[in-house]
Amino acid sequence: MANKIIPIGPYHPLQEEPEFFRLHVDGETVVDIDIEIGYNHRMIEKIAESKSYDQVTFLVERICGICSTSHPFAYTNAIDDLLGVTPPERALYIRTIVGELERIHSHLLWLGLAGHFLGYNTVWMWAWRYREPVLDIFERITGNRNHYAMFKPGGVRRDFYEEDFPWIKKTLKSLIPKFDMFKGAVMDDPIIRARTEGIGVLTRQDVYDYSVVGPTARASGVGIDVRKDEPYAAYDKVEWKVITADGGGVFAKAVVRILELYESTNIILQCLDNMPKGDIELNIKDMPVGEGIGRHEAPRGEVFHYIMSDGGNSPVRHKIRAPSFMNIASNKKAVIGHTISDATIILAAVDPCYCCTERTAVVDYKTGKKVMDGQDLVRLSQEKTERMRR
Amino acid sequence: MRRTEIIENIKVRCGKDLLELNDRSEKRVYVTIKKEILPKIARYLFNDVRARFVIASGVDIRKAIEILYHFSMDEIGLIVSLRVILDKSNLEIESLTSIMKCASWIEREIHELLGVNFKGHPDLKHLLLKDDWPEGNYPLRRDS
Amino acid sequence: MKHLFNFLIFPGFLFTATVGLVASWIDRKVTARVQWRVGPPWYQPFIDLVKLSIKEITVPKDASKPVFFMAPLIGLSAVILSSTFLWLANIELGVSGFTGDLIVILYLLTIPSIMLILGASASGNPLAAVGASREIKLLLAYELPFVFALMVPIIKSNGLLKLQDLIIFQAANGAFVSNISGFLAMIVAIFCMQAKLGLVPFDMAEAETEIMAGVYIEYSGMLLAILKLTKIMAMVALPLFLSTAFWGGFSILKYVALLVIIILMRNTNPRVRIDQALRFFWKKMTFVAVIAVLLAILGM
Amino acid sequence: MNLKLKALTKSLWVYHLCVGGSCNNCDIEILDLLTPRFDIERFGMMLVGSVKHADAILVTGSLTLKSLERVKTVYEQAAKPCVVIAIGACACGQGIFANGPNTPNPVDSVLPIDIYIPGCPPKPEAMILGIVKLIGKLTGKK
Repeated sequence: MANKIIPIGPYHPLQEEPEFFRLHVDGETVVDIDIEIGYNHRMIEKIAESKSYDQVTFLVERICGICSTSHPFAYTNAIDDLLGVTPPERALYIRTIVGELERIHSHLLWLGLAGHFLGYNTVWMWAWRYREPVLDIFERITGNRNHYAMFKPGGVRRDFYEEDFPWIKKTLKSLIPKFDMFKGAVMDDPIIRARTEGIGVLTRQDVYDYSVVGPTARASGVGIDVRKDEPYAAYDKVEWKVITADGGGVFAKAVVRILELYESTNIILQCLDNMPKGDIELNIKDMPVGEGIGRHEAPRGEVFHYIMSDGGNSPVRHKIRAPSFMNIASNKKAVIGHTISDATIILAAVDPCYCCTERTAVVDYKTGKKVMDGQDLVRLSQEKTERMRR
Repeated sequence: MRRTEIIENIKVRCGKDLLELNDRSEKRVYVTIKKEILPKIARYLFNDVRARFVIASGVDIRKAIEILYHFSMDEIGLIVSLRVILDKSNLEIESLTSIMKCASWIEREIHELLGVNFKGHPDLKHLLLKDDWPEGNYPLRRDS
Repeated sequence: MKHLFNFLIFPGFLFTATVGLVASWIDRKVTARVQWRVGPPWYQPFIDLVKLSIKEITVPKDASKPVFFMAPLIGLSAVILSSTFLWLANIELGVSGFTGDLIVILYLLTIPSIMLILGASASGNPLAAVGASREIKLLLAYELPFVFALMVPIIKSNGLLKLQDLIIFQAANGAFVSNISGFLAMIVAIFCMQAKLGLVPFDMAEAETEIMAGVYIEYSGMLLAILKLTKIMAMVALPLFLSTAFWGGFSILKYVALLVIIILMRNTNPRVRIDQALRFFWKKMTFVAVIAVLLAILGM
Repeated sequence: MNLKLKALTKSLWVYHLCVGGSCNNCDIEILDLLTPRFDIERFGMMLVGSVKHADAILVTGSLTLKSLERVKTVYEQAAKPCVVIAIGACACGQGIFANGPNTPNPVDSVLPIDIYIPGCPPKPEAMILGIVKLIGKLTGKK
């Protein structure tokens, strides 16, 4: 290319809020990676200080559009920890159902995007087509496709109606053959296997060093899962198992996510079966002085909320840590040594918020001139699939 | 490593530097220590007990800045939070990046939002705010 | 006067444009159907062009105005010329055409791509420059095997350079596709046609997710309409050219068959990287084309 | 209704402009419009790559300080007649991040917005209804 500098205009047809990876490349292999975040910093923690405890649940819900119930889940856990109370049985079951439903819709969304990065646009269309029934269930039980506003300190905002249960069970059961199809498509397709196995590998030692969480860690055999380690809501009243795979590569992460789809469905079905009667919330009069820590296993990993209150109406300090904060940092280890065309799918394997991988840029190691931008990487990985197929 | 064993070990290692140990509930332990002993305890928790470093959270409590380092022992579901109180006169503390690579981002964020200086941090530049954010203006500070 | 009529109305501009619009509508509808989508209504391509023509033409500040404006127009006229020749060769036997018009049409069909490159680099936008450089590489890649493939009919009809003679020859003793060398040449030509039309496996020059509409990025309004029209009419001219050179004249069935092949290739594989496309054309396609030529010489 | 307006409303090319400060839910809903269930291509609408091709600009997110000037330059590049559609509560009225220090000014203080589609996130059906209303507004009949 002529020595033109390619501007990575922030306005691009498919991207949302931008995080930014800059890969230092020596020829084809990635040598180093700069990770810049903060383009979309909305200072939510500052805004939270000006809102009352109840309003913060709505603010915290809008941190990330894809896992929009994980943050209120962890936040309400933190408040329950601060108060030292546990919400009524029925509220715990409702919380578990909403949490697991969101895991299904988030994993399906990721599956579609991974297909898109590997060059299978039909997988993208199909995955997002089978995500619609899950959003229909959400719309029926909570009133909105995302941002469900179901959670409240000390319980849940809305109750489930018994007559919805048969319909929800039928829709969920209808999804299981579709999951089998995806499992078949991903596990048995030689090209996807060849494209994703053995790249972007995180060893167990890396998992400890970078303290990664969620499917990223479970794919390397480290079975950490907040739902099992510190059972909250109804996770100890329902039997399910933590999915782990060894290998640690992109393929293992895909396998973990797909098997978790089945696990989530079976949790929801069990919760629907033995959902107790009773009221769905405690009314909380005042907030004592003190601090509370709440955690939830979001689709991408452990979400951590810390609240400090001085008895007033709004939190003195509200620390939020999304799982991607740790997982994105671990890309430094996962990407180095691989070719650029694999870079996109490795960065996407951590399932960061959708746009991170779009914003990757490749800087030529010697001249430091920008050589390719995020979209080239997407195409490079699509071509590699093409080469593999031939 | 049982829960009581860990707490005993922490007490022994801190010795006189242990200001207060609040055994709040079965799953939560808050340990207030002096800042000099922090690296030693952090190394013990991270390397020997294989605890996972969750996050550090800085709070501006009017007269001082309080930093909490949260460690989680997943097998037993216990979270130990090391609390360090830095008075506003000298906001200096040892950086834990040498012990735990994952601490570097959060230390950059606390430095940027609260103005705490982490000695020994490889590159303490802006993480979230714009590079041309006015110097000395720390959004999460309460005194300004 | 008659020639003017031929150029502008019947076999030339209007007729080819309408056939092209229908073809591009079929293409979009089939692609949507493959993805379980409904796809656009039948008049969509036509309305797109009308809408584009009423939009304002924005010209970038540091673009070289004359080249920026002229490029689409020349590209369009080249396509009109070539499609008129092709239609006339098929319809009025014995009247039109001159010896060597096969070569002239080959030239005319490369002009739109060259004009696209000129227009893109004239627009001064670095992304368009990236698109233009990719288009140049692609052009170099597929010209070589395309020319080899076209040598086959000439050899087989021992030296006929006139389109009409080719058609008469094929009518007399069977289309070239029927034997091996002609068939191989046809396959090579189809791949080159896919690249010349810039359809998905080889559309890196205008790749939407990559360089944001690449070569077309600075064009808008009427100029963009002309560029889109050129591409649509090429979708008619190229299959026409292939069916006359290899398949013995034009027929609705042959045209639809070629169209289906193009659409299928477009929907089943991802984009190809530029250096990979080069390797594909220079190594594989040229190799196949050379074999076809050798077989043709041996009279197979 | 003359042909020009009919053509504009029958083939509205859409360009997605995220001005930072968005939780990418509206953006996912915009992509949902392309998927099989809500397919907007049957109305002739297409997501285009360059702002010069666009007839309608979909604005999402509450404007962050950093992207203020860039939004203006992008809008000036769009070929007129061009319509601006604000999608989601953040774009309409800064939504939940209203009094955040990093998102001071609302989007309509920078861009002339024609249609506000409220909702957080607005349902795909709401977006399609918004565009139907937009076409009604353009062609004059309410």
